[in-house]
Amino acid sequence: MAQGAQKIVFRPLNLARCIIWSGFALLLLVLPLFFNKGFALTLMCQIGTIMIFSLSFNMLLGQSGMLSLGHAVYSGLGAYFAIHMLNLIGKGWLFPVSLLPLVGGLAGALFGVLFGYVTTKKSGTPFAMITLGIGELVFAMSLMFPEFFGGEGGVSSNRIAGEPLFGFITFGPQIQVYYLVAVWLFICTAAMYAFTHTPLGRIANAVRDNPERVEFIGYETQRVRYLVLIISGFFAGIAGGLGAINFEIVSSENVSAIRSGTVLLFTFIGGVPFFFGPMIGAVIFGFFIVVLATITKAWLLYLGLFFVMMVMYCPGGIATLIMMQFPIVKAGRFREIFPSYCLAVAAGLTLLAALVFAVEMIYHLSLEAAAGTTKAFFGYDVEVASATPWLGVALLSGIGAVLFVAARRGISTHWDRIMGDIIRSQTA
Amino acid sequence: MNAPAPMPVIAAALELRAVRKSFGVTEIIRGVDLAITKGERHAVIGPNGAGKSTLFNLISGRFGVSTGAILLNGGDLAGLKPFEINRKGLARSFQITNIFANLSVFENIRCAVLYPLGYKYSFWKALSTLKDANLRADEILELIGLKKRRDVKAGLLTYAEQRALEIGITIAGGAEVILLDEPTAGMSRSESDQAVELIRKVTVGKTLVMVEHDMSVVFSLADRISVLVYGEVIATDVPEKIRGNAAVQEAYLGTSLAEGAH
Amino acid sequence: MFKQTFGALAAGAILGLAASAASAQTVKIGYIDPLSGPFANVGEAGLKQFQFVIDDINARNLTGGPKLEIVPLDNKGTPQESLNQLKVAIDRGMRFVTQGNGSGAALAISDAVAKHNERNPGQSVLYLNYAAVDPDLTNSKCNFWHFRFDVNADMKMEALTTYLAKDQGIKKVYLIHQNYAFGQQNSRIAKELLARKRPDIQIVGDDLHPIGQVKDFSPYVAKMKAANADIVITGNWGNDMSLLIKAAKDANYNGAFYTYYAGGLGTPTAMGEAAAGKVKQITEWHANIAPNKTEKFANEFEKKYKLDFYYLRVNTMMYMLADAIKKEKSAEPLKVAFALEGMKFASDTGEVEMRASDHQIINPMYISTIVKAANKGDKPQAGGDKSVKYDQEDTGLGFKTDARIEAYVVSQPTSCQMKRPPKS
Amino acid sequence: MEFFLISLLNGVSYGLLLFMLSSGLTLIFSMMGVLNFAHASFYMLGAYFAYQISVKFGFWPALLMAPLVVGVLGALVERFMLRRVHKFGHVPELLLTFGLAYLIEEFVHLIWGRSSLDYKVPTEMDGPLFTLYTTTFPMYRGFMMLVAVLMLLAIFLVLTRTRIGLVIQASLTHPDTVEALGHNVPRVFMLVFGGGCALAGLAGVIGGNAFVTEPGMAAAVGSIVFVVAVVGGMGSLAGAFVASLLIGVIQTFAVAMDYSFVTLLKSAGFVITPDTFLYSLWKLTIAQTAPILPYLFLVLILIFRPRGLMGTREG
Repeated sequence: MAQGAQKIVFRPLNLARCIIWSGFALLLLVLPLFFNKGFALTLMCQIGTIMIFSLSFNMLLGQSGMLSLGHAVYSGLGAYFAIHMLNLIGKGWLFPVSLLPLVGGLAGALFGVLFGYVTTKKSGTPFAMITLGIGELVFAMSLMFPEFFGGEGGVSSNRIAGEPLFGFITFGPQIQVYYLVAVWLFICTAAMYAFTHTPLGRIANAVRDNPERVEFIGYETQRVRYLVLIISGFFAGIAGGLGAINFEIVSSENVSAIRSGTVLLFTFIGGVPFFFGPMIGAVIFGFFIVVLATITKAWLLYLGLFFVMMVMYCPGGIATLIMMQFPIVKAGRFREIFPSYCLAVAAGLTLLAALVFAVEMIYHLSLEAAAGTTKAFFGYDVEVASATPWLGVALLSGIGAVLFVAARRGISTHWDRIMGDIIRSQTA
Repeated sequence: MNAPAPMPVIAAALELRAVRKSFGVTEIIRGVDLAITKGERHAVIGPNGAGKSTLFNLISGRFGVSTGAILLNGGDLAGLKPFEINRKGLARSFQITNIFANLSVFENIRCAVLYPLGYKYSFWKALSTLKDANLRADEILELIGLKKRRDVKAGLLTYAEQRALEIGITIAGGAEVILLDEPTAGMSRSESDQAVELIRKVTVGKTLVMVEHDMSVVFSLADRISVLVYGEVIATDVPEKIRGNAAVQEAYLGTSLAEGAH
Repeated sequence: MFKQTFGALAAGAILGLAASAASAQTVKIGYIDPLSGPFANVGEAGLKQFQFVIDDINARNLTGGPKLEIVPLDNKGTPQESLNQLKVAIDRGMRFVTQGNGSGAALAISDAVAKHNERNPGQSVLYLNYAAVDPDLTNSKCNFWHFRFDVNADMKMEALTTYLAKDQGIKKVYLIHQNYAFGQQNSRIAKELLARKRPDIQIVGDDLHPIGQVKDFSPYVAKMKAANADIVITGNWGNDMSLLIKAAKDANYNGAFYTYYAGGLGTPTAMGEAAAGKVKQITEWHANIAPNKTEKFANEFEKKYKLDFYYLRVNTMMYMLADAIKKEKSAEPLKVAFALEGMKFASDTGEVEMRASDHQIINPMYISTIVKAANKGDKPQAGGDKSVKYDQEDTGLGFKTDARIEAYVVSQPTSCQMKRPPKS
Repeated sequence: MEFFLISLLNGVSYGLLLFMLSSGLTLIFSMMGVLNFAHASFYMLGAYFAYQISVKFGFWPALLMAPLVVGVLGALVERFMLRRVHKFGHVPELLLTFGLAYLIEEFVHLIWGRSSLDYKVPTEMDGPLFTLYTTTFPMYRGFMMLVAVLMLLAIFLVLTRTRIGLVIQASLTHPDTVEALGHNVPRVFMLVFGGGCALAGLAGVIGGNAFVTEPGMAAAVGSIVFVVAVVGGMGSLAGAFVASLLIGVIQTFAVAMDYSFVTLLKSAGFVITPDTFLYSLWKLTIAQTAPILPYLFLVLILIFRPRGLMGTREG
């Protein structure tokens, strides 16, 4: 599935790498200064846990070519074990709350060992279908055994338990939970990145590209997939554990097929072929679900459209979109193509505006007809029933279409010329 | 240079005893007996559909034999999976290029050396610190002449370069017995001459079994030749004898061998 | 199941926008219920009922000063999402939140509100539950900051079994529930109460099926017929309710169905004629009770929103809240909570009491059967029961009262030991 | 005896219903290898279009026109969306249908609103077909079984007896050679996808009033449809038919079996008390697990016989 530019190698290797990682650490440290509102912090913690979860998911899809349609099973079960452990800590067990995600991780790995043995017997579509089946079974079971799964209300707990860390950190206030998530996010991201540079990690890529050939260089492909699944289950369990601390409740929703579908969708939007793709996906998840969901009831429609457009026009996700520009920037020719990009963005925005107007007005007509036919649009009321706004929409989409055609032609000509020069310079 | 080597007395590196293989009703391999001594370069030729690739698939464990036995250095390979056979020291290449398209050329080779060097499924060692593996991989790259294409994605190589990489991956593991399935298929004259030199260079001291159509490649490389027709070996001998063998001419070459099939 | 991928997905709030300070004169109430995804229709109907009764309260200035305002917060039907919305409400300075759809979300909110108030004493928040009926909320998991304005499931079963006990014709009862905490609890309490009140009644079936997984209920109906059960008791809701009734009609099973949610939004439409004369429900109100003091209110509501009025308990709740604010002359949750505790209020169906020991409302209930109504929508129809004036969702079927059960019969002892904050 | 006969009848009719729901998916999944997650959404569209048409023209015209409309919609989706993504491989195809699935649901929310529709069984088919002992068997359910069997025959005949059928079967495994023989393979795939969606639409028209027509109806059917297609076996219509009958009958009889470990051990003399470890697992009866048995079949089949009951390849 991954295609595109030549293998990107940073020169010199370690300087670029440590800049990136220290920058990442700095960002995590400084973020709460900008977003310190109660809910914003919770959301950032949620995005952090989803980053770990998506990275563990992409360890299967992006690194080893295994599409799992039931990955929430590992993070959900990890979360259940973690929250039960939290309750035990509350009853006096000596275990630091800060290491709770580890309990989730071990539980995730344990179920990786259990289910993995069955699922990794097959690969490709059969593997996807088995994980779908197991996902449905675990979800149905989660409602049937209230002792462990806590029934519909789920299992709740109090994260202020046991000895405070270093004497003063009780994880009561949200800011402390944020830094716990940040630390675990950094550790897990580093660990998963390092994994891609180990023999097993690289052979997993080989299994992704050509499972048959791997059999002939001494590796048993099922064993490779099995080990990768266990490790991925471990990190998914850690994400589950962190989620349990952040929300102090774990319910059957954590193991639902909806969760598995979410991580698949946003990892794909973020970009499967690149390691950091899922992290972009998690941030976009935050934007779509948070900001958009409160502005409009039709956020699901926008998300659907956005996703379908991504699948059709940019299957490599946003990460690939960014990394494709890399050779051009390296060749110093970005200035040439930049105006066409601006044109494309302008076209996109006008089309989007036309779409938003149309959808909001239709939504207003169908759902809120009772509350009169005027709709507030960023401050001024629009008379939905009359024709003028609809004419405006048609006009906007017309302009947008024209801009789009122009931008498309501009980009393709520039792109071919620059890439042509680059390829020629290489093979000379 | 390739004077007919006398039959050494030591055990055969690879031995096939009355091997038969049928898919459903049709029998493809009808009783093949073959013994290839250590260090020998053996070519298997025959018209299309004679069962050459099926023979390779049987030896490398991709299919199981219907009856008969295949022995590697005396050990029976019955029921073993391809990776188990590979670990016993047998490596094979593929007629249709079968490489890791999204990994760089260097990584393709390094993947092939990891298991033999004992790194197996380790996820705690960093690849950059594995001095022996990286050195070995660079050696192989030098050997197959892809040094300057080290960091290019394997999928972006030219056809001939990919065929060279295919051979590189096969020999990288250091297997004693090498199976090459039509290594020069689809190559131009100059490219195939280059490939022959490469094969000669990389199989020094190793046992080579090769399926090949290009007679010039066969005669410049093989110590002995087996001719497979309709699932049966009709002749196994040194190149000169094969060249003169009436049955081979009639069943396989059609025209007399003297004019050569360039 | 993939289709609801985002229908039931995570948080909804402006990231980091400044919270509008709780202006003295308006009391904001956070409405945390599903407004998108599979249960959106139920959530939206509830929101409109709050809007309508709040307009009435503000118009008549029943709070003696501050205006009330309902603020919609979409929780997409999941417990985790409800917690996110609760944090949004707290960020925006709301001191009251209300929720009703799903015991999972209710338990999550009740627990989170208690923890929030404990960790930030000055900014306590009050949770008013108008529809989640899990008994734990006012027993093992009760807390001072949660008030429930809907009779809980065990008390509904108490009322139901008291009514059934009087009918000697019933000898065999069949139970069928969805296999989750509420269903299991309901089945347990039904067997317990029936054994106590009518030991001669035989439980001939006790089925539990996964929620939303059953497409065809005919095997269950075949079991009912094989056991020749006189009546069926079920706590099912939504599709699991409608498909069960359709299967019963198809297989010509004529026993009565005693349910909690037959009148739920969309269910009458989905069941159609199959339900006539067979399906009964237990609720605190329905359109054809006599005397019906809410008739005018319900008609105005239906005219404005083209939706059946359903939640009388929302009216009772908001009027009681307004009374508490007026009595205490302040909208401080602590004061309002103490005012609500033990409050007796003259609701449209008679006196109700917010029991002090566990903050559980005690109010009279009605058992009613869905029958062919006098008119379909607003046009009279032939063969309808003249006493049933209003139909449900223009289906031509309306509810007819079988019995009214007084408040004292409904109440059950509670095991709740509540920690109360200091009064000042 | 009556209970056994009725259960068998219910089982067979539910099995045929499952086949009707999944036949379109089986056609697409086995013929094009496309995992169509939007199949249930086309089923929903079939029901909604049928409601809209039947309000004006009545049930029978709707039975004809709704599947055609859904089929055309499916062909358009293949032509302008799926074909573009085909070259990126199977995963993007799957994801496209995944995104499409809830685009359609949101579209339905937009046009028909969020609550259920009053789409009723036509009055002439509302009564019982026959009565077996005391249980009546609804006429509409008989009609459903008839349509399912007709669907099987129709697809079978089209695929094996007509030229277009042979072209379809050939182009599944060797698209290039078929194209080399002068057949427009892309159009064949468009026909297959459109046909599959039309079948889903037809299932919607009939299933819509039997079940409840509301925006969530797609999700309710979404996963069971896959189970039938996979258990039946990729590339095999007969397999899907047998699988749906098997699942239907086994699930119906499982509902009748109120046995659990507890009852089992009790008959063997051991008494399990509610406080033994994992009690809720032991008291779980077969009846309670009946509705999720299909997923258990899915997992078992994929492990021990990935080709499926009568499949020809592993997908």
